[in-house]
Amino acid sequence: MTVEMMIGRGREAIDMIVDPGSFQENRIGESEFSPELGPGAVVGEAKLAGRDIVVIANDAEAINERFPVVYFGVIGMEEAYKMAKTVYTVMRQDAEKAAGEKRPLLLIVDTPGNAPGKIEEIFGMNKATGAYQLALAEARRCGHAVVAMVIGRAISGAFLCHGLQADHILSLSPEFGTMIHVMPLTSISRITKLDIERLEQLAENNPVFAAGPDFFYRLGGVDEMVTELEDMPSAINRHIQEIEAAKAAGVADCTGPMYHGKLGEQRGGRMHRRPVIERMTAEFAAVAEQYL
Amino acid sequence: MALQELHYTFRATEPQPFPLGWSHSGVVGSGDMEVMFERCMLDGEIRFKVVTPVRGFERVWEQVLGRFVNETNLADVSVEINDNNATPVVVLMRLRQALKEARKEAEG
Amino acid sequence: MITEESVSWDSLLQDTRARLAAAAPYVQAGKQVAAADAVKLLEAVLRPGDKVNLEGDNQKQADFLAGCLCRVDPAQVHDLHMVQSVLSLDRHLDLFDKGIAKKLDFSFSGPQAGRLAEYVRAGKLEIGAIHTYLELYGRYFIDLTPRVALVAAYSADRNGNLYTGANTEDTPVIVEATKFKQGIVIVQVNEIVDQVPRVDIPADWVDFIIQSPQPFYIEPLFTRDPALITDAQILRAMMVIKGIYAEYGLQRLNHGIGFDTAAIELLLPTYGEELGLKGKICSYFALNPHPTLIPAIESGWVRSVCCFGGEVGMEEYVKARPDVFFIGPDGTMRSNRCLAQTAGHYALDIFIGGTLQIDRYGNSSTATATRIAGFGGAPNMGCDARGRRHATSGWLRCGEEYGLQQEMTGGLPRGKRLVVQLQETFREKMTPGFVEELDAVQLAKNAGLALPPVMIYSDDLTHIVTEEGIAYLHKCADMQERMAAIRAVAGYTDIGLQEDPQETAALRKRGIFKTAEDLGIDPARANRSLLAAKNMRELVHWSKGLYTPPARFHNW
Amino acid sequence: MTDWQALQQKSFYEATARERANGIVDAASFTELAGPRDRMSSPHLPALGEAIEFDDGVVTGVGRVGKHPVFVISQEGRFIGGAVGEVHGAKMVGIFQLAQQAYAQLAAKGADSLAERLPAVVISFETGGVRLHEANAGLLAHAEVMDQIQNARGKFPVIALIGSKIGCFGGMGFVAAATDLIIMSELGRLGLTGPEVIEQEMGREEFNASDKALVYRTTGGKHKYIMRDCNQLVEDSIGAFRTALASALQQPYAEIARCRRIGSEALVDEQLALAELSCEIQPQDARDVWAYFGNADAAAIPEQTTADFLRTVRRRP
Repeated sequence: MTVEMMIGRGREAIDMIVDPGSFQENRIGESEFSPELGPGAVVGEAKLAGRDIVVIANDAEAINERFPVVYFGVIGMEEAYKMAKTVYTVMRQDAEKAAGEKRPLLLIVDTPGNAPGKIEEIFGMNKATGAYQLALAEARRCGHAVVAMVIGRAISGAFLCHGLQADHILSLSPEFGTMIHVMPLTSISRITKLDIERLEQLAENNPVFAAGPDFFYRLGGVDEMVTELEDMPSAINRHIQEIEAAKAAGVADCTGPMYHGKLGEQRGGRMHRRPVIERMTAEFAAVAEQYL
Repeated sequence: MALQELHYTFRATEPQPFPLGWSHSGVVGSGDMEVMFERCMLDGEIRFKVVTPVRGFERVWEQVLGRFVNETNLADVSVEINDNNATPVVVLMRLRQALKEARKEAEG
Repeated sequence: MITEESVSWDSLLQDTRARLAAAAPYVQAGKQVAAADAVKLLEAVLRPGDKVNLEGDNQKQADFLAGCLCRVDPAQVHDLHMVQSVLSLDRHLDLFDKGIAKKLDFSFSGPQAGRLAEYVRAGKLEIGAIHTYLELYGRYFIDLTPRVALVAAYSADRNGNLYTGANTEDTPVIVEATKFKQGIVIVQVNEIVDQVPRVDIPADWVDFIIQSPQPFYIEPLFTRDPALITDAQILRAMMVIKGIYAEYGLQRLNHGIGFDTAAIELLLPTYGEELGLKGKICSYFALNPHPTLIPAIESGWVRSVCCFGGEVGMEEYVKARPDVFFIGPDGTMRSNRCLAQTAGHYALDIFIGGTLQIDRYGNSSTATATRIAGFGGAPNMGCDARGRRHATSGWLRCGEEYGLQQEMTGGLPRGKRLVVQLQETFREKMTPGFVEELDAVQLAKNAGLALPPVMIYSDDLTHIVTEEGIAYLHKCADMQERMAAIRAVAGYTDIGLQEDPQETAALRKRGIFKTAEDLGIDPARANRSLLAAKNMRELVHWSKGLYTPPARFHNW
Repeated sequence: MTDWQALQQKSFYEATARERANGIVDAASFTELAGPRDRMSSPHLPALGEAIEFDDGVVTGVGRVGKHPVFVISQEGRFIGGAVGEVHGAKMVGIFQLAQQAYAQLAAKGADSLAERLPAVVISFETGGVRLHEANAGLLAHAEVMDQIQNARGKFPVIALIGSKIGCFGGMGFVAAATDLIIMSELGRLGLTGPEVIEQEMGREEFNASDKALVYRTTGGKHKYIMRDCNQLVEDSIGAFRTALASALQQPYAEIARCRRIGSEALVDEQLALAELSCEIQPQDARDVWAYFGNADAAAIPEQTTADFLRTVRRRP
């Protein structure tokens, strides 16, 4: 078993996963992106087990010269819109294809956050991350298989943006230094003024606040943990097939965030979500006539 | 430090019913609280449940709630309070306001 | 035996001349010294052990000069004795950290209170005394006369005439005390102009002027955002207006700083109006330009306001209301803290303010065991002015009610200043507002102070207002009764829980303790809808756009 | 509950979540779902010693605006900053699911009746995003809400109201961006990264978080209106928000959907062009952008009344 930290190695991860030499950066079918645009986002087409896919990844080494807070894998405005544009491009090009024929989207996740800058706020960074999520949700709902593979950092809003809208989410296991969290426990301790040891102790039984892929697994936020780097291609391929099969079966919310909500309950991590929704449904049923 | 639950029971001298089946008011902001009144048969008693992050003020709660019962004579009602560091003055104020609102709603 | 030669009657002047000569290389045209030479200038004119006044109160700060003083060579300049109103900047304490200064006589240290206590404990700093403003100014002319004063002004002309404008504050008293005892006056100014708008300090009282790289800092200390006023504060404010202001017909007031008094100000045009009190109360103030007073001023309540200092953002408003504020021939306000404090001491009928702790006897303090906060000016107003000889109706009435009047003056008529403390029985995190013993007592022990720092003594205090009601303490016949009245308003604190209900009932019958209900106030009405302005923006609207709040309060 | 007429006059900024929920729909039409009596408070906060609220900081329910059933989410900023935890998030998701059900039922009755009675989801935001005490669950709930917004597209409108004390930040900032129509008051704030974090990243010289005027210029209602990141700017009263909501719901769905800023390739192209423009202008301050769009006296804009502002402002073309 090879245990190597993959943080900051998004480009290498692409090569490890896709068929050798198949990745064509900045090209999606007949569309092409300028290499200057959003360098922190690596997009392009590739083959996985011989099949055409589209890859969206982070480049931790790229520095976006035009936006000083965008470096080390941060998703800035250009990066997020480039990612969104990639998704729309795939959807447009595959619009006429049957569900199983549409190209899968592979999100390779290693990002520490969304760009926290002044210009970003003035121009509305919230739209950029929102745009990408809507695009992914649409692609997922219109039949593309969307798989996220967390190889390094999947932090807070950036993970929401790049990862959590996928049909299925895979993560390298914690030995690889994989980080999934909103905030490290030390920061949570500082902000909530709760003792760190107490928090660690509580986290053993309750995964809702602690940092790490294991906790997200228990909450249904990660479908499967991949324990060997070499297993990534086959695991991703297997999930693509599962997703396509599930979609073909036509069951609503059989993948994606709503499915992950159910998974969280099955794994004993999110026990309160369903009872809340059911209670609301029952209460509305009692008064629905007045409104409909 | 987990949240603390406190329970108190009082019996009013001249029992008065709560004017509504139930009522809720307030917001659990910092230094504030919410309260829920629910009418139920308690054999002339009034019961309070207080959920609070603050420790060491059990006696103060008892005094404050006792005073509210004394001035209102409420009975056969269960009262639940979610507290977030409300001072006694705020507690009394919120309880009185809640009762006043309930009376107004009962009349209107 | 004294010979003619051995007597020198101008040694101070000689010494000053020597120091000025040492500074000569840094002086450019007129009295100007470049900012870059400021540290060298200070090294030239300062001697170890000097009494140095570094201007800075709770509002304006000679912050550039304070920074320069921190950079002098401690081998050359050390053991200074700082005499200054307020310790509020980090650099004020850095001086002691570096050994540049050793001793401190001051008045207020709000933001630095914790660090100050630490330094005293560590032996880095020796406190002479903690004063009230007037007391400290007084000592500038007796035994704490500065050898060198470092002050701040808005502008200077090339001769050194100073314009200190709305924020004149302590400058005149410092400069006069220093210069008339042959001391040296160094001024940082925001700009050097051909002609100052008005001469606040004449040029021949000034030795050096330095144009500072940044304008001097002013703290918008008296700005209170109405959005933060709570229902409990509104309830207390209603009780004050009805149970004290209306009861005594109080026309001449000082409001201590805080949200309680801001609430009172914002209730005048609503609740006060409803009670028909306009013209009958609150016509004259000794008060900083409180933004929360704008609605009352605009509604015609206020005839005159004498200010201790300026307030950031209120300049244009104040300028446009010359009937109300004290405006110079140039059209801008001048504050003079010494005169305003004198006015506050002698010419007011009431002081009202908040505090941190009141003990079971009625002494109050804002110090805690680990914070040496000091007083500022409040005690000059929060006391009975024993030298007062003019009568006003509220003052007379309070004297008539005074329980010890017969005993002390044989029944000869004498009035009494109302000194009112607004107190929450519990503050945030359930910290009690009433205690067995003031933390100040422990602090005095810890810091080796001769006196516990008491803000207002029990014998000056006439009323306490809490959400429980009002205690009219001055009516009490003796200390036992006073303590019972304090227990009655102390709510659920340990002091309050010692209350004897029968005793309280008796006090209530005699009008020594009144609840909101006794005053005819419905506590359910105590909510934010009563405020004449609910946020900063509404204050700006009331001011017709003349008030421009500082950026940190500009929440729209 | 305070009477509805009085609520209409009340400041939206000062109002509680429950007051807003009741006041933005027709009089006496609001039914709370999973209300306080259900005691669906957070199961996670007690162990952490953090106060709980029966409704977990969000009022959810259904009301009517004209003939339209309106599904309401109203967040309470006073309770842990309106932050989203497991229950709070589930309540938001529940509202979307009920709206979907209502849509399906009405659609089954035929197209005419559907247009007339088209349901809507209205979110009165007051939140900083994820609740740290249950951060992971809160984050996952955000993803569900985003998915639900996408799922509503082409069916019924999702409308954002922003004018409360906390504003709308963090993950909820992009939830708001993803809605069809955004109504704000000048006191509302919308963004992704909170001012303190920007200060921490960029330094105090570049962005002073305690400068509220700067914070408002960067994220406030007027700025968002100029940028077309908010569609309507209204006075700070519940009544003003309700009136704007009611008139929006009188529009055909297609008209409301035209108010979106993201959610299609064409809109992403438009936003990308705007990101390029940001490089060209290199604004030091939002005022530079206002001036660029033709507001000569940019400095005066914050002081204008909403009415004056709306009369004179030049928005992004």
